[in-house]
Amino acid sequence: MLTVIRDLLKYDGRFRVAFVFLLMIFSLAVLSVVSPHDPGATFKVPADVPPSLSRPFGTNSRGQDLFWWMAFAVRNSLLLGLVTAIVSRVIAIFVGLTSGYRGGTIDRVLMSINDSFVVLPVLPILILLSFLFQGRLNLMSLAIILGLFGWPWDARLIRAQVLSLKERAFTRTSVYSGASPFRTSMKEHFPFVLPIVFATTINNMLWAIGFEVTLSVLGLSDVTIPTIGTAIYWANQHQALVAGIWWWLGAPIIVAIVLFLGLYLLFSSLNEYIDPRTRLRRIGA
Amino acid sequence: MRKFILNYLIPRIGQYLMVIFVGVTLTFIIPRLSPNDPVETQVSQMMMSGSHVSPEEIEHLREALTEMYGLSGSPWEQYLAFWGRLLRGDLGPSLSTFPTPVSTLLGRAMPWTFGLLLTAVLISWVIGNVLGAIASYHEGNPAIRLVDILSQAVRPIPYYIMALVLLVVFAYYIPIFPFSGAYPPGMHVELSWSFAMTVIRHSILPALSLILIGLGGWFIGMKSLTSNIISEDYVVYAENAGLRQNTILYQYVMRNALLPQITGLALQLGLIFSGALIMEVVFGYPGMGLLTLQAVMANDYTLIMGITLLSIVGVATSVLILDFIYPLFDPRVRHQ
Amino acid sequence: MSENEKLLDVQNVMVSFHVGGWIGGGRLAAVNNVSFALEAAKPEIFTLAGESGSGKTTLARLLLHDLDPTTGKILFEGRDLATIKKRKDVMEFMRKVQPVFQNPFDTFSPLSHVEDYLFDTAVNFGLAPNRRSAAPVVDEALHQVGLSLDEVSQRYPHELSGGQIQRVSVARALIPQPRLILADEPVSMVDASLRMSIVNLFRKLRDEQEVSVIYITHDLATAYYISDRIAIMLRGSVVESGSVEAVLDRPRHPYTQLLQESVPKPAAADREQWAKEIKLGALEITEYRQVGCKYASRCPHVMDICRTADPPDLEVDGRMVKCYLYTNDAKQGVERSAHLEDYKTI
Amino acid sequence: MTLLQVEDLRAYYRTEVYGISRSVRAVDGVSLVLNHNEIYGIAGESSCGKTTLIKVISGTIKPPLRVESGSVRYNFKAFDVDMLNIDEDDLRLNVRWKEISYVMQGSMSVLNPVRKIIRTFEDIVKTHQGLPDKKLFLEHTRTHVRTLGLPADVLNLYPHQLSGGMRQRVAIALATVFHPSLIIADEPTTALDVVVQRGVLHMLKAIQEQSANTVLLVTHDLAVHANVADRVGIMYAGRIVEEAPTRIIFNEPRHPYTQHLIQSLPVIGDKSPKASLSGAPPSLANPPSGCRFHPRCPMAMEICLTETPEMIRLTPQHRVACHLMTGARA
Repeated sequence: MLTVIRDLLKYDGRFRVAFVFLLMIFSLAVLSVVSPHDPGATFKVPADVPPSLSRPFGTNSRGQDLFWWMAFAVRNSLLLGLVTAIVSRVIAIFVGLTSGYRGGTIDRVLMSINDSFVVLPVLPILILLSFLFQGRLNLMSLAIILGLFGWPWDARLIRAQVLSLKERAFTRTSVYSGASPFRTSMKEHFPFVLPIVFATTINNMLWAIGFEVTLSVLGLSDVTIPTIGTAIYWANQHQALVAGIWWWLGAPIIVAIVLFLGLYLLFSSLNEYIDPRTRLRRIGA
Repeated sequence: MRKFILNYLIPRIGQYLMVIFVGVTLTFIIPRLSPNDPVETQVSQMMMSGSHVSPEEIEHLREALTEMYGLSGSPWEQYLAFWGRLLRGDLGPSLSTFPTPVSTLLGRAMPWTFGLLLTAVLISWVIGNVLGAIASYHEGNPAIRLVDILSQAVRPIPYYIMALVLLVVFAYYIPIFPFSGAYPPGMHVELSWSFAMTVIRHSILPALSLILIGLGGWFIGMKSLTSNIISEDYVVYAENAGLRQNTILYQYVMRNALLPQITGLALQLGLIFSGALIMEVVFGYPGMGLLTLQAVMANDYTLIMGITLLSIVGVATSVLILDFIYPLFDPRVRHQ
Repeated sequence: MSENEKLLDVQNVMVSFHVGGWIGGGRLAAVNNVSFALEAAKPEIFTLAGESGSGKTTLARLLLHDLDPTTGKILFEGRDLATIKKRKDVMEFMRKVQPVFQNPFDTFSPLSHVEDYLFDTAVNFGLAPNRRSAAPVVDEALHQVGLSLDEVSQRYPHELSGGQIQRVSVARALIPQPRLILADEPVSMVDASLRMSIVNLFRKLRDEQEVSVIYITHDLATAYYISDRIAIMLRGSVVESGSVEAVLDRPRHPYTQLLQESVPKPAAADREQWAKEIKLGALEITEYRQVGCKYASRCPHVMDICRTADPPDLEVDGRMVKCYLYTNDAKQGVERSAHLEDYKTI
Repeated sequence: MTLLQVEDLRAYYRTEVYGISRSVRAVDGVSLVLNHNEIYGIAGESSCGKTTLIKVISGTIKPPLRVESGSVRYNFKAFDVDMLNIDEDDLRLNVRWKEISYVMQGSMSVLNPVRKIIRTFEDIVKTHQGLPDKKLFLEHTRTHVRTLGLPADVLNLYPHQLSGGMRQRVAIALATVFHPSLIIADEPTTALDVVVQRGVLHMLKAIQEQSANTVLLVTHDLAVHANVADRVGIMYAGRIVEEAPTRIIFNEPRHPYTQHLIQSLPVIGDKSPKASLSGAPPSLANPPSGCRFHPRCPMAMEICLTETPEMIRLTPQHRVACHLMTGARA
């Protein structure tokens, strides 16, 4: 693990950038534990103070120190992304492996549903859903709902991989070695599917965090929970830009860009590293 | 030809109907899972605003609303009735601008969204693909490297953040583009040169944000596709045959790499459409996105339902059209 | 019962696939009325030879119980393969029938060590209670193919040569002590200098381990070298079968004749026969669809009857031939025309 | 009359992945001469460097492949070319396809799947000759295809509509539109059935006889060489170890590797036991010292471990690189 990180740091520029960005983001998220302020509390510090050394992100019109507030926001957004990714990974792996390994009618039915979910415009449906729940949607429920919509792309990828693996001779070797279908799946197919699961986890987190921003900006999530989205929501509510408090909007935007770039670059760097072809070249094939 | 219809077209149409079925069914089920009764929400809202309402009137209103929301009868009857109204194109009256039908509001907003989307998708798809294909042939070129780095940087940014950044930079700090709307408030909608120019000027920022994100994605996708296709036998063969690099690039490499990109476009339309809605919200562009925001603000349940249903049908239809176009580019599908 | 004396008995097997659309498509017989048997008492190497699209791979899948025939029966040790459904029965079948695949570099996962599969086989088929105690079993199997556990231990497939992997593959197949090995083109992707080591291995297995081998190939030269009997397939049917010397030294079916003559001989002396002009076949699918003899469109001796009905299986000169040329009618026809010629001269 | 002269050619692949650098010495000191009007066969097992040799000869050198030393010179009828120092445009416009054409391994995929066959002809003719008269071009192409025994209808089909054998014959037709001086055929029949292989090779041979040009036929299948080639060069681990007219290679092979290859070939009508070599072809990333065949050679001597054998000319036509020959001569 450590040598992998060392290798990537040494040879991949993208990974270096991702490493630094994510280190910043995670430090910020971890710092939320030692925050002197409760994120819900208002007017604990002077309002509308521009960024300075002691208050790197400044304070907002509600008298909150944006640095500490963003620490909570980052932690929550990451948590949401992770929960969504886990929920959708479970569905994607189940659908992908089943569809690919079983084939036939099961495959056709699952893929028809799958492709319908790929095509459906998720945003209007989520707006309708959040609208009906009217702010009762806490972070966990939102994460799970996003998870229920975030799997079809990845299920498709996993299925395609399993389909091609099923045709490879080593799958048959394993079968004639007397291995059970479950063991064949785990030993022969999973190592090839794992990179997809890993890479799509990061991609899915990006997607979920992005969606949370959108829904929050529309005021459709629980805006009392600090997230990157609700940070923008409150800034908009107070017309921060018009009032000249640009740092209120600037803080979440910068944090979001650093987070998104960091995750994306990590994704593309790992994707290449994990790719069986690169992997084979590395072990000297 | 008959085989093509049976093996290609009919399954696509089947999938199209499946998408609409899943979408409409979801839209039907979601409100019924909600802890909030839309009728009660509406009634309590009316009671809060209107002061003098008699209990009889409330009861009457409650019945009328139940009927209107299609909430009378068993779930199965409701479901069938839901489809029936949908097939007649009856989405009910908008609650916030009662009694304007939802379909009228949608009809007004749709051309804006459609125009913005079509332009942005076409531009980003075409430019992204051309640049991506060129990139694989000119890897060392500094301009291409710059595009590559920018694409990687822009690709992951969520639509909302992208739009906000562009808005802050180009309408607030360097005010070269208008802040909001598709034309200045009060200006008359007409078919004239100056009006068109105004609309274009207003559309540049929302379109630009859509284009930038899309372009990055198509560029990266095309680059990795072409880098694979470049080592295909038919490309190596064409190089050996001494064909001009442009012929190879366009007729051999790009022509083949475009096929998965067309499929990719079809699969991403839902996502892109969602992006366009967000753009409109940020830029106050009078399409379906802004309508959504207004509906959310005004608690207009029927309008949101209408928007959701139209989005589903619209995106599914566009995908179907792309599916129909695809065989024109791939002879293998044409004669299977 | 005579069936009990047979190791493998393939009886009038047919497999048809649906091709074309939902409506208006047709069925193609990938394997058409194929019968043959291997004796239990006498291990042998039996070759199924044919070009691509001859149905030999489909037949291989049938014999491995990967696929069930549309009609007909395959009996292994007297038991109909179609009745093998339970996991226990499938394991018992796989213990006795083992495959060797074509592409050595695809036989084992590129991400696994090759010996993993050998240990798995030993443990799964109950030759050792666990991995640790399986080492002698694995080593023994590897010794039979001229390798040792030390040589392949902790190796990825790409670290071994194609010939070595193919031998490991045979060793794996030998672990459960099978009675039949089904080798699908086992040497076509192995380098020439290593090819004979694999081919000789099959001979050794037959002679020393009493294992029967079904060798599936398009390469008639290696088939001649190792096998006892051969069946030549064309578009799903066996057109000629018998002892390899009879079939390949003196082919009777016009298709076998063409095939045998088209194999380039590795000697610079005699080029003439190979250089004779030939007629290439039409698209595969049209030959499959052809009524009657599938070779009719290319056959130099074609008669009207060849295009109307499947030729019968005839016993000619110590082998089976599926060809109208050897029916009595045809013989008479030839004689009659010869007779007429006689009249003319008079 | 020499067409091509390759001298002491060395071409290596150098790669670096996550800090692990490797160099593969795919072609390591190859010298050979091709004459006008002959079929020269190169035989060798997988990864003996024969494909790399063709890449250098045909001037398609792309990183990570690099030519380290040596020369590749052509004497075409009208002009001479130094392949390693030629201007890219000059190579593309004057040499490619006009003088050197290529029939690739993997005939299944050399044709652009989204274009009709005629369009590939059009691309090639347009690049090298221009297309002033489309009708004339169509007529010429139809005649060309028909003289090669193919139905002219194939021109209007897409590649996926053709069988493998047909595609390979189309590829040969494409390679011969300009009657080039050299046709390089890299494993042209490897994926084909024997009957189709026979037909395709007949066609290739007929073309060579008609236009009296040179064919460089590369295949691992010695039996093909026996029936088609005029001269054969045997490659092992990046080098040519023996070269002679076909009859001599098959009747009097001198290098132990060649001898083994020929003796171990199975023949219909012969069931006598045939031995196999021990060991496996060496990795070109880390080839054995001295004679690269020594670890597998049944006749290896001490000198073979340390010294690379020189190429010895036994007769003007027969060259061998083996220490046994030096001993025999001394």
